[in-house]
Parts: sequence; C-alpha cells; structure tokens
Amino acid sequence: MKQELKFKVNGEERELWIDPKTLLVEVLREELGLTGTHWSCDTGACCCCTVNVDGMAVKSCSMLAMQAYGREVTTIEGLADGPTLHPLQQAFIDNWAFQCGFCTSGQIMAANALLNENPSPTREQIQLQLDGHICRCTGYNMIQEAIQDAAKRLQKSKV
Amino acid sequence: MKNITNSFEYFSPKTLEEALKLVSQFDKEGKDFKVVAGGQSINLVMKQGVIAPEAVISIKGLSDMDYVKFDEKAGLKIGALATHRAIERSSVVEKKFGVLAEMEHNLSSVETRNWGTVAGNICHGDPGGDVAPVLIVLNANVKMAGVKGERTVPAEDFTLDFYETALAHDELVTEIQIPTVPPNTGVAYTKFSQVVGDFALASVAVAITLDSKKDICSDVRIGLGSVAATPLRAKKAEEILRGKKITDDLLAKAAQAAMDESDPTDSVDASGEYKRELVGVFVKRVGKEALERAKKA
Amino acid sequence: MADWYKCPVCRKLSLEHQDLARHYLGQTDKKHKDWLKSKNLSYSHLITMQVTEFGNKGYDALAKVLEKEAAVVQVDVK
Amino acid sequence: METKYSVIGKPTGNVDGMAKTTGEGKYTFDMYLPNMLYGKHVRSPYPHAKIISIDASEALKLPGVKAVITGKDVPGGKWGLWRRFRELCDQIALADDKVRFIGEPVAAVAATTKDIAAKAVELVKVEYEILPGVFDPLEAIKDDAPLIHEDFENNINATRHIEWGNVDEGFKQADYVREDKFTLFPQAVVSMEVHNSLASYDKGTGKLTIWSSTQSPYYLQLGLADALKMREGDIRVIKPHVGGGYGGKNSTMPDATTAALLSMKTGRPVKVVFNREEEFTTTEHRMGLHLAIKIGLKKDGTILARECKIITDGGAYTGLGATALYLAGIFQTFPYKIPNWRYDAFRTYTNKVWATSVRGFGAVPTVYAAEVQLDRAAKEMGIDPLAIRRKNLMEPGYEAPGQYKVESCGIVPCVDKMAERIKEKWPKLEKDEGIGYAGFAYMSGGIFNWIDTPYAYSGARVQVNIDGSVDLFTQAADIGQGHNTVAVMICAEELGIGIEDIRLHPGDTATAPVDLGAWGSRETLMNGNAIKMAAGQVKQKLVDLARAKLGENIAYDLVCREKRIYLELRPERGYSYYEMVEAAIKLNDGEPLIGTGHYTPHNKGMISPAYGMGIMAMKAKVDRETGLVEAKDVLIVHDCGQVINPLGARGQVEGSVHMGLGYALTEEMPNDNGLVLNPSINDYKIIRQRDMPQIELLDVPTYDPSGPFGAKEAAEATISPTAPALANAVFDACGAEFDSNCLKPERVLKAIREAEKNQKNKAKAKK
Repeated sequence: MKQELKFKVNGEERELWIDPKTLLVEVLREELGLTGTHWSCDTGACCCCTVNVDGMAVKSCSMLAMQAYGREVTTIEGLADGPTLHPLQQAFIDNWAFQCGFCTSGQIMAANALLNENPSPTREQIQLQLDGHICRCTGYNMIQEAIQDAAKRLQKSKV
Repeated sequence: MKNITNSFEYFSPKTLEEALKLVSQFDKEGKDFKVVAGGQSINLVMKQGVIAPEAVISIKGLSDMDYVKFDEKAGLKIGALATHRAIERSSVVEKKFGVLAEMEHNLSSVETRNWGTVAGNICHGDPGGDVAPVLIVLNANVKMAGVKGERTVPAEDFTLDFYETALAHDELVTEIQIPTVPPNTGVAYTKFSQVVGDFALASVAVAITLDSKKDICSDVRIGLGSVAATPLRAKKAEEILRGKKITDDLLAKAAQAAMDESDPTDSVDASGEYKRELVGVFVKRVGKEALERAKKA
Repeated sequence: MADWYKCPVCRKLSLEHQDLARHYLGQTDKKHKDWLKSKNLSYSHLITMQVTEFGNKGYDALAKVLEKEAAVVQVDVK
Repeated sequence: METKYSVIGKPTGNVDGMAKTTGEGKYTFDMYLPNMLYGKHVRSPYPHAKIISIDASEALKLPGVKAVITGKDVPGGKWGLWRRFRELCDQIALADDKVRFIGEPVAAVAATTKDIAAKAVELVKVEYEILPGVFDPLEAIKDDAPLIHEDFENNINATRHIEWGNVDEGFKQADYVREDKFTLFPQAVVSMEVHNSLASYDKGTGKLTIWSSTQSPYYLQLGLADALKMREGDIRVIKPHVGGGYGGKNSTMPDATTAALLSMKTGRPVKVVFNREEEFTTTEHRMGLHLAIKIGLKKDGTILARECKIITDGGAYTGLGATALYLAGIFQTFPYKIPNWRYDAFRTYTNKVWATSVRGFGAVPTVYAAEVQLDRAAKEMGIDPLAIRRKNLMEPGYEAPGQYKVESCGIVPCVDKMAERIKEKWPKLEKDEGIGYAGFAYMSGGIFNWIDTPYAYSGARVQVNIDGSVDLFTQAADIGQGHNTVAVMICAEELGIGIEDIRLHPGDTATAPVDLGAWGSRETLMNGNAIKMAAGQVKQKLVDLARAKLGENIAYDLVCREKRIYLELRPERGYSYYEMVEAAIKLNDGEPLIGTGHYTPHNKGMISPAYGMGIMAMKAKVDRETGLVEAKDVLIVHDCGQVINPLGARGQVEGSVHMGLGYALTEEMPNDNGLVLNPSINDYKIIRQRDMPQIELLDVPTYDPSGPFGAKEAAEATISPTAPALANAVFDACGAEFDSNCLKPERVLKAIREAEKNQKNKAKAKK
C-alpha cells in the first residue's frame, strides 16, 4: 500500500506516493532521478550514500524514506549555486580529492554538514566526521586537505 | 544493491500514547510488527530478509522524547529518541559523563550517530554494541512503558541473550537514566577494533570509586562487550578490587578473573581465546585509566 | 644438425631433457597424464616436488625417465 | 624546476571534476532507460555440482517476470582474455553442465521491478548432484583430486618456469643462504561501484548497445562477441564514468553477458547490478598462493641467486590469472640485479571464485616474500636493510637475460635520496616503533598479446575544428586513475593549446579507435603515445603551413606553444594557432584537420617498454600486548619518468598505499569449503581515515625514451612495497616474523610471542 511522502529536496517541495518500505536512497535515485547519490555497500558500512537531512549527514541507504516526511533533504545536486560550484566541490577538484568519484558525493555531503557547524575543522575533526566513508582510490589524505582548503575558501567568501 | 523487498504497513505515531496503543493492539492481534527509531540496525536486518514484519512503527517523530537532561539529584536522563550524536555533543555529558562522549566518538560513523538513537542501540540487543558496557558501569537504568504502566530495569539486566532484551513485545523504552557519578569516581572505556569505528573484538568499561582519602577502592564496576552472548558485568573481577588498594598486581588478578568470566566465541576476525586475552589486557589498562581519573576526580 | 628430444606424447621437441620435462609438466591433458601413469610416475608428486622444494627436483626426476624414453630427432637448425 | 612544457608537469585538476563533484556525471549505475527490465542471477549454493535440471515454470508465472534464461540459451561458446590460447578461454555466461564455485550463475531472470526479480530468483528450482570440491592448490594437484575442468588434469591451469644464470652454482658460491615459506591470502577488489551493465538490443538491426562498468570497452566487446556469437562490430560498448576497477573489471562478467542475453530475449533494455555480497563472492580477486623462496648472498650483501616457487589458488576460471602468474615472477626480481634466478609457478583450478589481475597485478604477494626475506637475511648478516638494497640496485640499461631490459632507471638516486631524508625525518624512534623498507618497480603497460588483437595496442584520433577546438577520440579507459586528464594534457601540450580547448570522447567502441583498456599501468605510456602521434600529425600540418607563410628555410624549427606557432629562436615571428587552423581547414577544402595515432611496442623485450620504480620506508608501532600494528608514517621516493600530472600521480600513490595497507593489515578472504566467510564491508575490513598515515612523496625525475615526453608508469608499483615495508617495520620493532600478509592483531601477537621465545632460547643456548 503506497503512502504519501511530502518533503523538501534541494529546496523544492516534493509530494509523492511510495511503498513505505522504500529507502531514502531509492526515492532519491529512482523516483526523483537524483542519481548523484550513490549506493555501494548494502550494509550501512561505507557512507557512499550520505545526504544531508535537516543539515545532518545521514546515510540514505539506512533510512526509510518515510522518515524524511516533513524534513529537508539536500543531495549533491543541491549543493552548487546554479553554475557556480560550492567551495567544497571546487576544492575537491583542485586538490584531486577524488579519483573514480563514486564515493565523492557522500564525502562532500558529510564535509558540508561538518563545515556548516565547524567552519575551520582540524584534521582530526575531519577524520572523525568522515571515518565512516570508505574510499578505495584516494587514501583519504587528499580528501582531508580538500576539506581544509574548502574551509578556507568559505571563510574568505564570508569576509 | 539490496533493498527491503517485503512491503509493510507504516505507522508514524506522534505521541507516546499513540505509539503504545499501536504496539499493544498489534501485539494482541498477533501481528508481526517492528518498532523503529533511527533504524540503523533494523533496516539492515530487513534488507537481509532476516525479518519481514507486516507493520513498522516509526517512533522517530516522538520529538517529546528527544532529550538529554541533567540535574545533580536525578542524574542524566536520555530520552528514547535522543541520538548518539546528541550525547556525543552534549556539554553536560562531556563535563559530567565524559566517558559516554568518548564511547560515542568511536561508535560506527557520524551518519549512524546522527540518525540512530542510544535507546535503539540497546534495544537491538547486540552483544557487540558499544553503549551497553558503559551504561552498565555507570549504573544506568532502562525505563520502559507499556499500556499497563512503566517499569525500570538495570542496564546490566536489560540484555538477555543474543539480540534478546527484557523489553516485552508491547513495551517501548522511554528513557535511560544514569545517576550522578559519585565523588572520587573515575570511569574509562576502550573499544578494541581492527579499524576505527568497527565493531569491537572486545570492549571494556571500568568505573572505580575511591574512598575519601583516595586510597581504597570503595566501589568498582566492570563492563565487558563482545565477549559473551550479552554485554557482561565482571562481578568476580570487581570483588577482587572492592575494598582494596588497587595495585598493578591486584589489577592483574582482576583481569584474570574477568577473563574467566568472559565467554567469547571464535569469529572471522579472531579466536575466542584471543578475545579473552584482550579482556585481560584492557581490564588492566582501562582499570588503570579509571583509577587515575578517580584520583583526579 | 642437432639432436632434439621428442615428447613421448605430443610433437614438442626440446634440446634438453630437463626442458622437455618442464614442457611435460605444463601440459594438462589426459594423454600426458596417462603416459606418466604407465611409467609409474605421479603428476602430483612431480609437481609438488618442483613447486614446494628448491631446485629442479620434479623436472630432474622426469628428465631422467625421458632420457631413456624420449626419441631423438635430428633437426636442421638455422 | 624550469620546464620546457606549458601543460604537462603542472598540477592540474581533474577534467572530470564537474561531473564527479556535482552528481551530474553518470556511471552505468546511474543509468535507467525507459521500459527497462531488471535482471538478476540464480546462483549455485554449492561449490562443485552437476546441474541435473532447472525448472523455471513457477518463476515465469509470477506477474512482471518477462524472461528466464539458463545455460541452454547462451548462443556462443566459452570466452576469456587469453584468446590466443583457446583452451584457457574457460568462462561461460551461465553454467551449462556444472557449477564450479558457490555463487556461480546458473540462470537469470528479467522482471519489471527489482523486487519481482528477487522473488522470481527464489522460484527457480535447480536440482544439483553434489560433487566433491577442492579448495587448496596443494590438494587440487593431487592425482585423485576431483577435476574442475575436464581437460585440465590435476587441475593445473597454467604453469611458468623462468630461469637465468646458473642458480645452483650461485647458491654454491654464496656465503649466506636462507629459505623461507609463505602463504599469501587473497585480497578482494571492492570497487565502490559494483559490477553492473545496461544492455539494449535493437531487434530491427540486430545490433547491441551496452553500457558497462568496465576497464576495457574493447575486451568487453570481444568477450560479448564470443559469448553471444555476434560480430564485434555489431556490439557497441560504452564506458560511462567507472566507479573503480583496480583490475577487477577486465574480464567480461555475467552482469554484461546476462544483461545482453536478457535484452536480446525480451527486446527491452535490461540492467543487471550485482549487490555487494555478489561482488565479494562471485567477482574476481587477487590470488592467494603458497610460496617458497630461497636467497643466496655474498658476505657483503650482494645477491648471487634467488629461487622462488609458487602454487596459486586460481579459483574456477582463468581471467587474467595466467598473466598474474608470469608477472608475479618477473616483478619479484625488481629493482635488483639478480644474476641467477629460477622461478616456478603453477596455477591451479579450485572450487572458488577465480583470481585475476588486481592493482600491482601479480607482483604484490611475491614482492612481499622477497622483501621480507631480504630483511631477515640482512639482520642475520648484520647489514643495514637499506644498505643491502643499495648494494643490489639496477642501473640504466640493465638486462635480465631473455626477459627484459630497463632503459630509464632512477632507482640508485631514489635510494640515496631516501637514505638522506630518513635521517632528518625520523631521527629517533619511540619505544616499540620500527622502520621497514621495500623497493618496487612496475611496468608501463604489458607487451604480451594474449588477447590476440590485430589492432594496435592503443589508438587515438584528433579532430581540429574551424574554431580551434579539438575533439579527441580514444577508447582508453579512465576508471578513476585520472587518465582523461592525462590524455587531454598530452594532446594540449603537443598542439600547444590549453586543456580547455579539448573535448574528450572516451570509451565508446563505436566512435573511437581501439585501446586495450586500463590495466598494467598502460594508459599514460601507450595511449599517451597514440595521442601524441595523432596530435603530432595535425601539428605538422599547422607547422608546415606556418613555415610556408613565413617563407622560412626548412632548417628553422617551429614550435606550437601557448596557442601560437612560431620560430623557436625568434618567438615574435609566427601566427596564432587559431589563425593557422582556420587557414589549414580552408586549404583542406573545408575538412576539419584529422590526425590519427597508434602505439604498439616493438623491440622492447617481452614485458614492458618502460619501468617505474622506487623505494618505500614505513614507520610502524606495535602494541606488544594486543598485537595491534599502527602504520605511523610513510616515505616514498619514486622515479616515474616525466610526470604528466603531479596531482594525479600523487593521488595514485596515496591510493596504492591505502590498498597495500589493507593487504598488509586487515584484508583477507577466509574461506570454508568454498564459502567466503566475510562477504560484506562490515566483515571485510578496509582501512579508514583515522587509520591512514600521512605519505611524503619525493620524486626522482628521469626521461624514458619509450614514453610520451619521457613519461612512464607511476604509482601502481607503490602497492607492492607497502605490505613488506610494514612487515619489515614490525620485524625491526620487535623481531616478529610473519609467513603471511594481513597482520591482524592476533597473528601479530602470536608472532611476537614466537620471537620472544626464540630470543630466550638463543640466550639460553649462549649460556
């Protein structure tokens, strides 16, 4: 039996009818076509599918979409301001913080949640935030550098 | 990719009363249902097809129960919907129950901590769960409610067996209560895992209370995780320390006792024998840390 | 003209018996195995020797047999 | 350093950056077509069994199920990557007569939703006759072991014997000889994007289009042609962005064949996506093996002879395992001069999923054994571990008889730089800390042609349009390693323009010339050469035209740089690039300027045209009570020729070390009678952020004549030294010795106790 799901995705009000067993990641990818959120491990262990729910980093594979009712979801597609990349996105490019790029959406969304509450995180704080994220390509160091770089860019843009 | 293949009816009550009504109604009807808070463990189990309930009751919306409160007399109260993250970042927890925040830092991922709840974690009844050993040494109680009323059980008695808890089918956990830590008390915790944030091969929590001269151990609690069918309180080890001046030798004896009390099984990562050794090592190390903290307390 | 040794089972030619033995143990078909059996040799024994012990023990053992068994062929080498 | 280049050698952000950081870039995983069906496999629960019958009637009754196929529906024959040796082409789309490993696909369903597909799979009834299985290579070769493939007696799939010098004589002359035995565990690939394919068959034309997460569109095209009995040209393979490959996506896998077969049967697009458990249990991994190694040295540390024997756990099929067998030997000899060397390798079939190429292709387990043994020898002989390596290093022009020749070779300066830096970097060690070293080298693409292609190894086509923009076509595969950026940089450098002038069209067999794909670190050198040649052709046209217009003597050199074409010695005399392009196209009767390039190595020995190399040092700390090892810090000195993109090269080094650390510390695939015991990311432990050390990377630039602008392999080699450097650091810290990789705490604790016991016994003996 389908049930109604109303929530906000990347600033837009969405209303759809879904089977309540549907995971948030399925709604995003398969119902809304937001395929930038990836899905990788099946067991909630890799954080590839991380999105922001009410500003928090949350795994969209481990959450029933119905639990997002009335909440605000931001995905990687909602991060850039029109054609202008978010500083995190630009810093990820400039610092070679991704290779295959499959886990990147999740990494960036987790970093986004971090920078929103901590504008200048230390390396340790970044590691703590991103420890759930598996990347098989980069060895993480360049991701951490990119996030610190993005933090600097964000602060500059605020001044 | 694995999704949940079996459909279910979904309910999202807004109040505890509504939730309890649903629970008791379904229980009476013999309906196969599951209560979900953050669902960080349960969704996985459903994806794997281990359980396929006809109905899911999401209590995530019971915002009244999303709280972390403290006063000196009553101690810390963690509402059923308080997330791990709320504990990790609570300033009062950091000040008064620092060990809880330390435990949370290494619990799975930030994503899990943001959405998963502390109460949900213990309701899952996983002997490898991070939370239970710490609650046990902090002398915590778990408050539960049903349509018939409320009851409270000590955290150490909450888990009965692998994935089995004292919670009745028609009850919900409503609150975790942790008394104010007595003076001259130090609490420490270590989870030993191969990679950060992973499940423990073994975890040890120790709370030591010293007498007013900070010499004799007037009380001690030792909690073990991942080394038996349930989180465990190592009472024989505690007996060795209680009422004595704690020395390295004495700690070593207690560690041996704790090893004997634990009953770990072989897993893909390590043998039961090795996990037992870890208990010994960490009862000594964590015990020493707790002792240092007690002296400074 | 040179003396070449011919594999008793297939058309492989080698300049050395040991090299012929190496070829032989690399073949995985039934014909090669059956011939070994007929000489009371065990494929698995020879390979185990060759791969778990140092030196060329497996090859040498077979080479000794091939010294007697392998036909000599004269080939014009250019 | 002042450079004559304006594009290459400069840190350059990834050209796929926009696609990959905004979610706009599509992976196969992200593709859904209208009217698409979901395909899913019915898999064997037994490691070795005859298929008696398959009954799909119940599944077909389920509403939404559109097709069920079995081995009988596969039109083609067997396939594999060793097409030159047909007997090694042993893969099948769906098991026809029997299954050879747990999880082998025996049937597949196509349904309108994933849930229906999952339910349908449960309804397909398969009757099996269970056969005895074999799970260890030493068991597999026994005369009475069950045969996994009929024609392979004693389950021997492939063998290698390489010998040079006089090994026995070498050992005789040696002052010091030691023998060691190892068992190396397999490592899973764990690409973040699982294997998945989307196939769309056009019934009208009989042509197939498939999007797939592959490392080599061309290999997939060949594999599908064999499996489906179609012409290669009737199959169009498109490789969208790929979420990691690391060697595990070279073979044509059942996701692709099944998607294609189901699409042909239903006439609708079909997508097949593996789940993570299928990924762990049914896709390729790094080989496990038993190894015996012997070394003989002179008193001064000079290596006189080495002998290495391996028998590998190949699993049920060949994949690229036979190549891995070869490379495992060859790269164990690098970067040292070993005058007398003997190598024996046997690859066996076992009832497990099969082993293939994985990052470091072959070299990782054997380099581990060699480098660990070298440290044990050094310690017993009282020689410093770095000094013993320094003593034996290759030099430019070094030749291993009949096997390979090394042209550019910076390993000596690498080791010298390491010796210097290490003193400043880690002047003092804390308690229970140790330092371990390991040397490394790797190929820049393989010369061996087991795929049996008549095409050049790499091809590229450049089209310059009237506005000066460039379309660059190649099948070369960026699977995350950053080749798209390298390709565009090389093209821009050659034409003297900017990377923003180039639009790359990669990975489509219908539009681009063949390239063999991303394996063996081949793209930079091989595809780079093809691109340079293609761009060079266009450049020549522009230069000729400019020279004619300037009226200069042909002896004057012209260069294309910074969007100008000018006299090298008189830069003010020249034209703008755009001006020349426009003129050239007009002269060309309006046809855009086309350049084609190709590359196939000739006269470069049997292995590779060039070798990257270097040395790694690792600092590690051991917890003597728990056995937990912490990788603290890493230093690498690397010679990878002319670096094209320093950012990309560093990224690859970091990634290699990460995967190597997994091999060293946490990753293994325990198996119980064919059953993988840890088929999830929860149970298969991958190093996390807080566990990852910092890496300092120093460069020793060289110029390799085979590479584009002197470039060669970078970074893949750095996976091989990681595990031995770590094991050597632990050995340095506490004397613990290991006969395997994956230094899980329990293993380490056991080894520490063993070492302590041995030390005590030695002390006693002395008394």
